[in-house]
Amino acid sequence: MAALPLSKAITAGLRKAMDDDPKVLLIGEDIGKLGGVFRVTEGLQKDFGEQRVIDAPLAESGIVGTSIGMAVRGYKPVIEVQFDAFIFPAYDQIVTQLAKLTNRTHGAENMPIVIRVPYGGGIGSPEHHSESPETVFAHHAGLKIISPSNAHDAYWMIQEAIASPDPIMFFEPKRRYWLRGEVDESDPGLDPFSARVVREGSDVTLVTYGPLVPTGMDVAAAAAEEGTSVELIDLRGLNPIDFDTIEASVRKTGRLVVAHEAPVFLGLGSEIAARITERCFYHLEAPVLRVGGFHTPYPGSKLEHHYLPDLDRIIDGIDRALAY
Amino acid sequence: MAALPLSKAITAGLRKAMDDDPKVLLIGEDIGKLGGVFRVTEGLQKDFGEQRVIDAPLAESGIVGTSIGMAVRGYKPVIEVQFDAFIFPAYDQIVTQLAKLTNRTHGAENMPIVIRVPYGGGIGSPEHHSESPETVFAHHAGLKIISPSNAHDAYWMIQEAIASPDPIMFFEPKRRYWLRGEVDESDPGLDPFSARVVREGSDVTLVTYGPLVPTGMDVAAAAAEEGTSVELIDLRGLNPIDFDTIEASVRKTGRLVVAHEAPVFLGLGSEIAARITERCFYHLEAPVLRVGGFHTPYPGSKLEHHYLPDLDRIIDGIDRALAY
Amino acid sequence: MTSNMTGTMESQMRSEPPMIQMLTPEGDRIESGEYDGFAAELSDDDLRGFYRDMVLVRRVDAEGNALQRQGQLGLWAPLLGQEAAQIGMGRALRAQDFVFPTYREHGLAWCRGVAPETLLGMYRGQNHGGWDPQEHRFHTYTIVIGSQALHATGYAMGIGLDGDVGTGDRDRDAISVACFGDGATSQGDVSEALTFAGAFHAPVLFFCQNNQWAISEPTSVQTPVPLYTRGQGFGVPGLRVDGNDIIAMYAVARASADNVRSGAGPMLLEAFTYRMGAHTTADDPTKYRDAALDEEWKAKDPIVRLRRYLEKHTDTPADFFADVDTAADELAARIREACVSMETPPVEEIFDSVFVEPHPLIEEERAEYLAYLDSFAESEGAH
Amino acid sequence: MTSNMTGTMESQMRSEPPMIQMLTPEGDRIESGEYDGFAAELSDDDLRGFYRDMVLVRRVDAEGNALQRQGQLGLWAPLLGQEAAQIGMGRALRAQDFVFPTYREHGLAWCRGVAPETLLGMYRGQNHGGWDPQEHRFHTYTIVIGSQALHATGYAMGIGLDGDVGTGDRDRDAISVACFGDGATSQGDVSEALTFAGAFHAPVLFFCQNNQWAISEPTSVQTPVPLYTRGQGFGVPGLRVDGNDIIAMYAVARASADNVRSGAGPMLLEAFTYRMGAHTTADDPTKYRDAALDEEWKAKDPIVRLRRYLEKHTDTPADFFADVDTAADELAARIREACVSMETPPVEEIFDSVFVEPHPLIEEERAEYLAYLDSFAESEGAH
Ligand SMILES: Cc1ncc(C[n+]2csc(CCOP(=O)(O)OP(=O)(O)O)c2C)c(N)n1
Ligand SMILES: Cc1ncc(C[n+]2csc(CCOP(=O)(O)OP(=O)(O)O)c2C)c(N)n1
Ligand SMILES: [Mg+2]
Ligand SMILES: [Mg+2]
Repeated sequence: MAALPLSKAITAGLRKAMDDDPKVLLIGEDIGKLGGVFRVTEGLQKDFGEQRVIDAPLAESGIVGTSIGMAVRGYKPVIEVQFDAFIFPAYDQIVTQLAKLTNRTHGAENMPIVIRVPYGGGIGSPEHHSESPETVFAHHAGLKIISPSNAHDAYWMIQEAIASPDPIMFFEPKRRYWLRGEVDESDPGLDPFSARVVREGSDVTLVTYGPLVPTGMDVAAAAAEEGTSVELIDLRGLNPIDFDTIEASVRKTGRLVVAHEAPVFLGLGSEIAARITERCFYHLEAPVLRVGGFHTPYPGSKLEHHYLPDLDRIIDGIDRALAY
Repeated sequence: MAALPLSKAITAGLRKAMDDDPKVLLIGEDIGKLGGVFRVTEGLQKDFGEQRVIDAPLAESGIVGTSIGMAVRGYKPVIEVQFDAFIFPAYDQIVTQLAKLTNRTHGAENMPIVIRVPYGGGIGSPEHHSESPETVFAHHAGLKIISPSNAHDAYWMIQEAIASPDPIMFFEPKRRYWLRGEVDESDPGLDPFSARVVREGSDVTLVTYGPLVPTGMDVAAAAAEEGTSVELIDLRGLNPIDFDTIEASVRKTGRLVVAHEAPVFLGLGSEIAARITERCFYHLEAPVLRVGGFHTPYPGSKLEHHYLPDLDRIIDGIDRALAY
Repeated sequence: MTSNMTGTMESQMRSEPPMIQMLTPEGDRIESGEYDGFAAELSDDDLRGFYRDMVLVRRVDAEGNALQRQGQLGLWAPLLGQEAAQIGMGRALRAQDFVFPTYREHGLAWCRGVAPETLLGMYRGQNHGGWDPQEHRFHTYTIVIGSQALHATGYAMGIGLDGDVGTGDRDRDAISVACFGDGATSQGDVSEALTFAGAFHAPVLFFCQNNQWAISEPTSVQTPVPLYTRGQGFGVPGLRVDGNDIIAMYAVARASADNVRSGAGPMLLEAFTYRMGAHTTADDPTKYRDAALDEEWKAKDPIVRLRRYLEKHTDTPADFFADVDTAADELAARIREACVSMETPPVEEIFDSVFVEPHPLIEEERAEYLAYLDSFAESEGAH
Repeated sequence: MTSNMTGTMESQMRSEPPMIQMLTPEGDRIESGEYDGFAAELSDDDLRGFYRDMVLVRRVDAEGNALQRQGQLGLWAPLLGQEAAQIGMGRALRAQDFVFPTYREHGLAWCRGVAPETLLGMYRGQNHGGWDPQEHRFHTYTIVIGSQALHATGYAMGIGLDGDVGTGDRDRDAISVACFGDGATSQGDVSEALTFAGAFHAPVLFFCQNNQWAISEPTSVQTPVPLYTRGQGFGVPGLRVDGNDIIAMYAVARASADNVRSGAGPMLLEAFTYRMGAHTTADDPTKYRDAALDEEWKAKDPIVRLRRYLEKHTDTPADFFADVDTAADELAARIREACVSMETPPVEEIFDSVFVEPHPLIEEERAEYLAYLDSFAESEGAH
């Protein structure tokens, strides 16, 4: 397949999943004729019909709740949430129902539902359109969470998410929707919960995911110029987190920086820091450092470049780690 | 005041706050004639009338959302959520509105709203009645979170929460509602966001809060018998967290165990571990260890004693920390 | 201006709303026009069957209360008073229908073949469910108020997608039933369920058991207008039935279910009934309601009413009633025995079936915790 | 059975719902019985004032679009086509009323005295609001669909608690206005707002601007029945008004507001209008809607309609229209200038007013981040 923008790789993945399994259907706001506000479902209603690409009433709890009912009936709904913060009206259905029905029924009931959430900032949007709410879902048991950072992963991971019998939240790095990349249709590569070592290095490990992976690549390149060898890890799976891959890296480098757009306070970085410190206590030359959003509401877009970790802030984190 | 059960100390605090400020009103399900399912508001409707102790329709989002509107009108609503997990239908109003309106209006609008949430397990309840959801609220900027562990604090902290111009979530350790304690009406003691060193010690610091503080006291006593000196800290403030007090303790003891009923994965312990490791990197003799709930749905009550950290599990955590 | 503007509303609020009743509290049949056809299909044996159902589930319920008092259950949510509403609905459904219950649907569970012991297990804290929803076409009990209304609606949308509605094939055409209480109507999720049902013309029957109370709150706390009207502004027409009248409940449920099954779209049935007992065993209704009201409703008891009818208007032999009571005693003994002999589930269950596919953190926690437990066994062994 | 069961509903769905209109698209007055009194109160000057309001906010709107295209705004949500609905409502309210808007209420903002520049600031990304809601008795724009309906209802409950309703004192009795769109009616929060409003008999006027679209979704995706009926099952009566007819909008809004103000309880007003432009500047309506439909509604343009009336039925001089256009040009120039000269707020604002009282973590992050920024300044200084 030619190089695709990340968003269109998801489109292709959705199309493939729908071709493969007639029980797969899409539901969300404006996903039909409009093709979604990010055009990720563009063309799919035309090809699969209104019964499989469903424009839903404007009610997120309703979308998730009815999807659960459709799953009970044997369907595999793939939900599009329009923007990150608009998932909150569905919070209750997600954490008290979707996440728990498999357990409540001792496995008699599967919940093969995927929730696609475009997340993160950097696109100059008004309030509620730039958040990174993955942490709060990761804390609840019963949801698996993944996030691709490139077109190839996007193509495969969406299909793997749909094929999974478990509920999967699929966080899409919206500001990378237009990032083109090769998609190898013949080989998915890693399973969706495995972290990928994007670039090997020896001085410090940098863990990130989703929208900051390209930034991380720039960081590693810039650091290399200054003589610092950064091992860059793309987390891919946010729950479960592939601690083994991080541990192996940190045993080698002795230093770890975690970067994400979500607030540092109780972000995924806190769990990674805590667990890797447990696992690598005698290998760490510095405390695990975190670079991320502030403990403030996401600011107006004129100020968002301050809020979002960028190359400089991540390099600063690396420098601080190296200073120990 | 004579020794009061923790729940009745809250009742007394609510009564005092209502006496002091006519703008304070209570709203929730079954809080009127019934006095709430835990009888925390018992007698208040009789004394303050139906306009100040309001039985609300069964809709948590509605309760929080209308409370926001009442706050805009100058009222100070104190919300009772019936049980921990029933806060999730209100999640959206809490995190996208309540938490953000002060910021959205550049401080022109205050949100002096208190949300009382009985939380935690150990009372033999069915599903949804035993959870500890504090983490997911702590991650969002704009909410302050406190949790008392004894009658004195309950009496004062609820009043301080109500007096605060900021939105406060007040997590009540429901299985300690019946725990009696002296209330000193003349002196609140520490401000509600400061942690308290409940018992001084030198070998290891144990940080906990809410329902596990009494357990922590037992742990410290049991450990003392075995010759281990535990410094017990009652967090009290869950957001902000009083890291200074923890840091001072850990600089002394060199070891830290954090215990909470909430799942370990991305629980408050993860943030405490990450931050204290940053602050005390050269003072820690062992990684910060965490004892808490599993990454599973809260189990049926016949199994909940396994899920809940108890004296043995916390001592096991301390032993592991000491083994480094 | 008020006339034009609020006219309909006011008349709706002022006049007694119409309630379909076919059996008086005294046990006499009254005509009900269009629904009489379904009542006429009921043989005396059918009615005796209903009587038996109601007596047995009431006994299950009494046993639930008793077992809770004895410390065998953590909690019990009594259905006392709602037997006719539930058995009437339950018996009106077909095998291919799918019911989404609350936590109080013991009568519907009975009709869908879920053993009472299984319900007890959940209230005992053995687990959070314990039956296979597909086997019984009866979903798990749902505790978070209103959630299940959306599940039922989604299921009905699935029926629609499958084309299993309005074909005219009575063994194929299916509906889902969304059960909820009067209090639940205030939840956004119930309104969203009405929205989706209306928008997708989904074959879902909304079944509101208005038992007058949501714990301590009378229905007037939730709404100033009758609940059967709730769906109108969503395109979901409603009816109010005497929920203590099993003939009306059955007939109107049959008629409504068939109507929905035929592809006419969603409907809302309000069963006007009364929670004769406490909300749950943790509740104390004397704090908030008048004994006089309880008495008033006692006179409308659904079981007494049907018994009166059977005694007055059929040739049911006296020992029929005695036999039912004996069966109830046997059932009670059986479930008591089953309950007290339930073994605490193995600790591993905490970690089981959180997901279908494995999750490394859960596996790690399982292994660690079991090792931790083993360490006690070992140290005990060492002594 | 269908007759009894679904009768009302069917007739409601089949017949054209009643819509109050007082000014035809051709600019002629038609009688409307009970609302004519309010229309009669309007002098020709008042109507010219309305005209002016509509033209000016339409120009603000055009400027918003243009500034977005020029990269001066991140986004703009046009109100094009909804001028009559908003100005009619806005001018019907009294100073003590309180409006809870969505993100498209530029006409209402205008009436409540919020400067258009302030709205632009928010869409430019300077901040998330930027005005004091109490000063204007106009809450912040709310983006999360439906949330504000609950705020408005709670505010109205507060009015009730204060006794500022139904006293007969027109300067004291207050209402709140809950603005939302057709799409928003599907949100649980809007239904919960109706629930609380009905249950507490709160003086809130629900103001649904049914502009036929929720981004790409026509209203039929949300509901099979007219939206003005939505509140009936909650005890909230409704009316549909021609939202492109400013006389009807004003008169019915006045009548409704006064009715709510008098203590008659909540009401729902559906303004039947049309979103003539894109949903926002990020939207492309050609993907989902017919140009023919746009044309149809263009013929019902609210401003053209009032202009025709003024020209046909009043002695409004021709230069009045020219003057208004000049005023619009001036306004446009002013806000363009204000917009492009807005300075990026200082970075400290990120950390400001998250809370009223300090929060140590935020203080720590502020200090660290400012020090970090300073380190660049220093190192740059060092070069
Ligand atoms: C979201 C949520 N909020 C609160 C509760 C606590 N609660 C359990 S039952 C109940 C009352 C329900 O009343 P109703 O819907 O009338 O059903 P009934 O119990 O009368 O059958 C409440 C408030 C809950 N289970 N879920
Ligand atoms: C909870 C939530 N979900 C989705 C969105 C994205 N969104 C913004 S406007 C809109 C359509 C709203 O339609 P309507 O209520 O008719 O108002 P209109 O835009 O037509 O004025 C949507 C889906 C949102 N802002 N909030
Ligand atoms: Mg009830
Ligand atoms: Mg609209």
